[in-house]
Amino acid sequence: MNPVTVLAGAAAAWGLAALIALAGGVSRSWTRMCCLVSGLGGAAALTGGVASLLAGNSRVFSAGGSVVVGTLQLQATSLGGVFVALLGLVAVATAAYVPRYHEPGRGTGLYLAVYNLALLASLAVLVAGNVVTFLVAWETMALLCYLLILRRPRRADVAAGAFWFLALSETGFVLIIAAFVILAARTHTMQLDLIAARAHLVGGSWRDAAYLLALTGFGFKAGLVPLHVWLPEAHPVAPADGSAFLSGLVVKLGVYGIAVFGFWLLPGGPAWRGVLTMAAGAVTAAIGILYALGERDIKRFLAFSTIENVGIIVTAFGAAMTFWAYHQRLLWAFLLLAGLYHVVNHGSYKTLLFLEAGVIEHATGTRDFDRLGGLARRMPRTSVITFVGTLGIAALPPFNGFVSEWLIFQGLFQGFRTGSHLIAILIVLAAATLGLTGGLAIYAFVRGYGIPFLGMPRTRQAADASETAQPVAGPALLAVACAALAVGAPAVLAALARAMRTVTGVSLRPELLPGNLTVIPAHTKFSGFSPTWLAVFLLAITALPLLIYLAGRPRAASLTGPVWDGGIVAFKPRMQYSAMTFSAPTRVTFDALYRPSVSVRRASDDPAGRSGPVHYETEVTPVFQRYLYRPVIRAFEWLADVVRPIQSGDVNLYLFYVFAAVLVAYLIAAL
Amino acid sequence: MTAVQRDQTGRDPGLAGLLAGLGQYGRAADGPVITADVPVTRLEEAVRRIAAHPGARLADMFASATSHDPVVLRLVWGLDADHAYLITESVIDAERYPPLSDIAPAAFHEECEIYEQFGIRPAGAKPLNRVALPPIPGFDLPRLGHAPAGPPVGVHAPHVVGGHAFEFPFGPVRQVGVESLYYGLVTSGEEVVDLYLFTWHKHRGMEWRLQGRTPRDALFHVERTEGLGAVGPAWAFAAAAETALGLDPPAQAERARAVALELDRLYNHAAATAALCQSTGLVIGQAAAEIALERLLRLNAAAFGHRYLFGVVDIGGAAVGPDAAALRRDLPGAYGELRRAADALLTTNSFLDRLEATGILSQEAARRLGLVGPVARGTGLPVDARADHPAVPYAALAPIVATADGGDVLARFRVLLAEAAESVRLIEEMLEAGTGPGRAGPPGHPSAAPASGLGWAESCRGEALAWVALDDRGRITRARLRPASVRNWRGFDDACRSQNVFTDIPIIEASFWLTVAGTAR
Amino acid sequence: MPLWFVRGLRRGVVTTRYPARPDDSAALLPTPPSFRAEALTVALADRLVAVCPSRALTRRREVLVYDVGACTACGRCRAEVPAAVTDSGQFELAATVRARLIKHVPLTHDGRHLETGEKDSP
Amino acid sequence: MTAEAGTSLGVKETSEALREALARQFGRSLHIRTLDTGSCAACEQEIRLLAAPHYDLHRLGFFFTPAPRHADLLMVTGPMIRAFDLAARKTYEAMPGPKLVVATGACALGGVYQPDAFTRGGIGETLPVDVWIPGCPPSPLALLQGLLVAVGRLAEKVQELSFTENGTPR
Repeated sequence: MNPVTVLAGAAAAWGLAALIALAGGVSRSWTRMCCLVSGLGGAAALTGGVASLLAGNSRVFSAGGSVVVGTLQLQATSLGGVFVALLGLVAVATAAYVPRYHEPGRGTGLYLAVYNLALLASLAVLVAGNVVTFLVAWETMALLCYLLILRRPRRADVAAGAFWFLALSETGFVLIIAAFVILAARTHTMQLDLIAARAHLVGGSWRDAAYLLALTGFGFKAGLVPLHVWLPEAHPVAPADGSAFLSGLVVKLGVYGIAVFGFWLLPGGPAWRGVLTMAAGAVTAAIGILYALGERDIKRFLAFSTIENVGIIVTAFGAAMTFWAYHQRLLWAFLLLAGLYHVVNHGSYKTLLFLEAGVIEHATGTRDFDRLGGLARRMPRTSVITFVGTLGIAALPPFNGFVSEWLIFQGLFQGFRTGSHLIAILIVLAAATLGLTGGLAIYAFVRGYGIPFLGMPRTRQAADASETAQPVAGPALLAVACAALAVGAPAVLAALARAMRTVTGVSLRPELLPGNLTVIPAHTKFSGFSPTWLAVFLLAITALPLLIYLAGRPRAASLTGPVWDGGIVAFKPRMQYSAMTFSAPTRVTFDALYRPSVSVRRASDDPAGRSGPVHYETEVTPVFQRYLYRPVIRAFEWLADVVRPIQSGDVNLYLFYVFAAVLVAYLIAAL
Repeated sequence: MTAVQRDQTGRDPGLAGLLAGLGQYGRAADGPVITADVPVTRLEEAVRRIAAHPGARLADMFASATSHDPVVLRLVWGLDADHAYLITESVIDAERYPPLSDIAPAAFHEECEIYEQFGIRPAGAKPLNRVALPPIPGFDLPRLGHAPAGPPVGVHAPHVVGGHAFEFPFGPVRQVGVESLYYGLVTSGEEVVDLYLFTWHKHRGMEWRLQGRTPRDALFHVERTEGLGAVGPAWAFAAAAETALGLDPPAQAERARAVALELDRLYNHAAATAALCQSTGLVIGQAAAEIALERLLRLNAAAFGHRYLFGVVDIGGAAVGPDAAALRRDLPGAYGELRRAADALLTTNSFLDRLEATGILSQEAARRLGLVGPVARGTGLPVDARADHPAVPYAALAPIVATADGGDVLARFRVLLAEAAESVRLIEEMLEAGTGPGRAGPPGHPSAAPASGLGWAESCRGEALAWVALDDRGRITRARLRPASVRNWRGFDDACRSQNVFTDIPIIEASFWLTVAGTAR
Repeated sequence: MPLWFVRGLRRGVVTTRYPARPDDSAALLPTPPSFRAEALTVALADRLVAVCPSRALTRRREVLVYDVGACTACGRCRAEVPAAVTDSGQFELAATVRARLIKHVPLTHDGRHLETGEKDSP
Repeated sequence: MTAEAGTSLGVKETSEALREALARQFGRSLHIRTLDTGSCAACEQEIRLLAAPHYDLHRLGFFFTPAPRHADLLMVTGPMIRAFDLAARKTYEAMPGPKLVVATGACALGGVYQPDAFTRGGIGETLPVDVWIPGCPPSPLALLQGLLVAVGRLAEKVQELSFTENGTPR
């Protein structure tokens, strides 16, 4: 089966789905139809992606084109295949989710059309065979995502969030173009595989320049700190499936870009390049999770957690590059593989969590942790599915997050193999940062699951929440995927190992999977475990006490009483931990980063000491917006004021500008 | 640790002017208690004048009413600089009266009580606190006057907590061996943002209970209002009744009471020390303090026949005289035990570090809320009824008022220790002067006409006040009990809120050493 | 801490040996009264009942019903009629049945002890 | 007193059961939770002193526990204020059986307060009392004796006493 044809089928399905949506997105049945087709496209993409990552890079073939943009060239690569598969998974889950989530209507029709085209554009990015195709597809994808975020353009915060996305995305785009131009100019070709083949023609400094430009440019999309600010702004205002798509896939396209430059076009490079990338990743991971802990809006919280996970992935990539510099090809390939595995895992559970966030918002009308509570009783299905996703993202066995993070850690712990003490220390330092991140992530997701789902409802809406007529199939599918990616880890790793052979030329399989379902981090005699058997074991040890309890439950002398409450009349919702009080310890510990501002209003400040209402607020200072972006924005505004005079509005003047421009162009050409 | 020597004479010439400003007043200005009738129309202005008077503090405020007569509102002012109490009486025949707590914040708690008991409330829309009435639907209690018309409006319960904080419910059933008390502890996860107390689980309607009894019968219950430190309130009550009945206790009996009062102070300060050690987790220090405490209690039993000195005070004198021999024999040993424990504590840094800068209470707050006793003296405020309003035995002894600066737990602890030393000196001096049981005339004799009286004593927690009104048959028509606990609890939440965390609160509570029973009554 | 350790050693053991051996501090405790029946007439009994602040004493015909549980050992009855009331010196008063704390003191009217049922409310 | 007669019958069983439970499970160790239903704080002080060096109830295998969940014995002081009924019942119900209730002090035994709108004047009708300890306040020694009686390690003494100088013991 040729993956290319399958992918072509997927592309066609999405195009068709877009047309259907435009034609009749107004009615429910047409919406269903659109989602069905889009889901089929997703399934096709999934199979095609897997196929291509197994089959290796296909040949480059031209699919028409024009004199303006040059020929449109496509190539299904193993590296892209991983992302294409993820794209398919996300598309299927979303397709199953959308019909119950969106009310049919004109807005919905347009939205779904845009969404399907965005899927198409993302696919194009992943199978782009030459620079122009890549750039065109990339820009299309960005603009369509901008429209996705603008689902409800009337609201001010929506406009703002969408603008943040667009502004940063375009800035990144310019840098990406620059990076590609350098490579194309040095290798005299636009074709990606040829660039990769002729990479040696590019001088060292140009390589570094190109890589740094690419890292920054794609970093904007991937959300590397401090280029991450669009995520927490754009995710909350987009519809649930929109933000799921952003976090589940679009962000990963940024990661894809980094991988393309770091491992395909410009493999290897000096150690500092890897160390720099690794450092950027580690910082991103730590800061991301710390900010997540300061959030009380579910979607902003999840957005920051996405930043954290991208940080983890990029750390793995950076470490891989470092190992390359020290001729540790095995670990190089191994860490790339681990990073890609984490890409897929994060794509699955983050999509799940965003979709469920949408369910919660629909059921309760709020995304504020401190207005929820006690949903586990009222929304059992949602709570179970979300719990699976939470275990996954908190990297707890037996779910997938654990496997990939374990692999990444095992790779980093082998920093000593570089032979350089400094580098070894730096790598282990990164590992330590990820360790801190992992701990905080568990803390953050205990909070992220416990506050909304456990305890007592804090508001009327939370008390009246119900999950009837709420979507369930999509998230459930992803929950299954989370389990499968963990239990089936050996199979997944085998597949990825083949992809690695294509990308890196290193064959990992024997070192990675010595048989009987055991995974070994690239070097024997270091460590090893079996995700499958771990899952089985965990199920067993949880089942065993349960069986014992059920078998030998004492009949007599057991007394179930109410919770001991100190004899108060009744517990009140205000008497439980809230999201912000739960994370107060981190606020205190890391206040250098948060710079929290506290405001207290209490009746008991009255001189007579009458007791009464208390209101206590802590606000986290948005450091990057305030100290990094605000000055930049100011500068641009100033610049705009400066150049305004040339905009007189006089047609003749504009004609003169055109003339002058042409003249200058000729002069340059003449020289 | 500073010591202030107060002179007993020297009356502020401004007092006459002040009183003249209050309109016609009953008794001569040179008596220890001055009563002035202030019409409600001039009440606000009068309160302003008195509050501005140097050394004046609002010591108590209460109302009384029979079923048909209008409510009479009484404000008791301690004119400490003039060594006198001033009682202003105003007849309130409306539902409302001027909001006095805006001028004298110390009146707030009493405004709430009066609202619950008599249904009259200060003008203005400011909400009141729930004091004695349980917030249980359909649960009503008999009142001293008439209950407020309709459900209590604007009474703060339950609490409302907003933003990034939550309420930590603690109690009413708390640790082992402590009284029932509900803490509404509002916290942001670490520090104490706000704190409010419910004490209605312990409201036994004491003042209601005393109505219609003879003073002597009532004394039995007064002693059991606050079992830890029973002597002070009992003496205050007895003194009030004696004033009403026109009795003049014999000097030796007065001294016997004073000895009991100082013993009472000693064992309570020892108990507070033990509680401080417990709250700081210094078990060995707690044991040392408890050895001292137990020896002091046994000394009480040896001297007066009761470990907690119940039944010592009697209307018109003292029912029991101290066993002077036992006191002379055992007091030095028992006190030495406490002294040694204290010295060791004062050199234990792990202990002092927890006390320092914990539960800081500003002198301004202490004055504003009308706090008394060691708590006020710990902020450097030298209020002590023994010095400011000396009763017979103390006038001769000129007790030293121990104060300390800082207002934190350590300051209060130092005050306790200094007072314990002073108490020992006072006991010895009074034993020299001679003590014994004795009673002025058969008590509770029907006086010709209804009469009333004010009594006070410096209990171990500070100034305890009592006011008694008797009918012509010598039975109580209205008895007002104001143990020191009633005033000092209102400083507790202030102390807790000053940048403290959860674990400081037991320490602060131990250093205040108050009883819930006393404030709930 | 060593300071405390030394203090502790110097202090020695203060713990009572009760219940293995009697504790002499018990002698100091106030104890409920004990009544001298032959000195106690109905009239005297009524004075005692009147003076008891905790209603531990009631008279049913010719028996003084004494509820030890309600008694606070305040000593007012002893002060009222020293001739007929003394200290019992008993402090081990715990009972597993409330009724066992209710005692009946025959009053000297005629020598006959009136048998009243155990069911008496103080 | 019929109610108390009734409970006192129940008492026997629970105390027997508890004694067996104690003997079987934790030897002679017993955990105590206190409950203040409106006392004047003197009883509380005496109870605290039980753990002080002079009395040291730990040597007898008694321990205080703040959690009623871990408690086998409830020492109740005070006249049972009606507003406190709920808390008292909750505390009792929070204790695992078999459990003992010890009424401590004259208030709890109905001495100081009469039944009225504020208090029930004794805890007898709210909680099933197993042991009654008189005294105002009962001294630590009296409390020790009461606790030992409660677990059947000391014989009850008061039923032999008549408090009558020349009266025959009844």
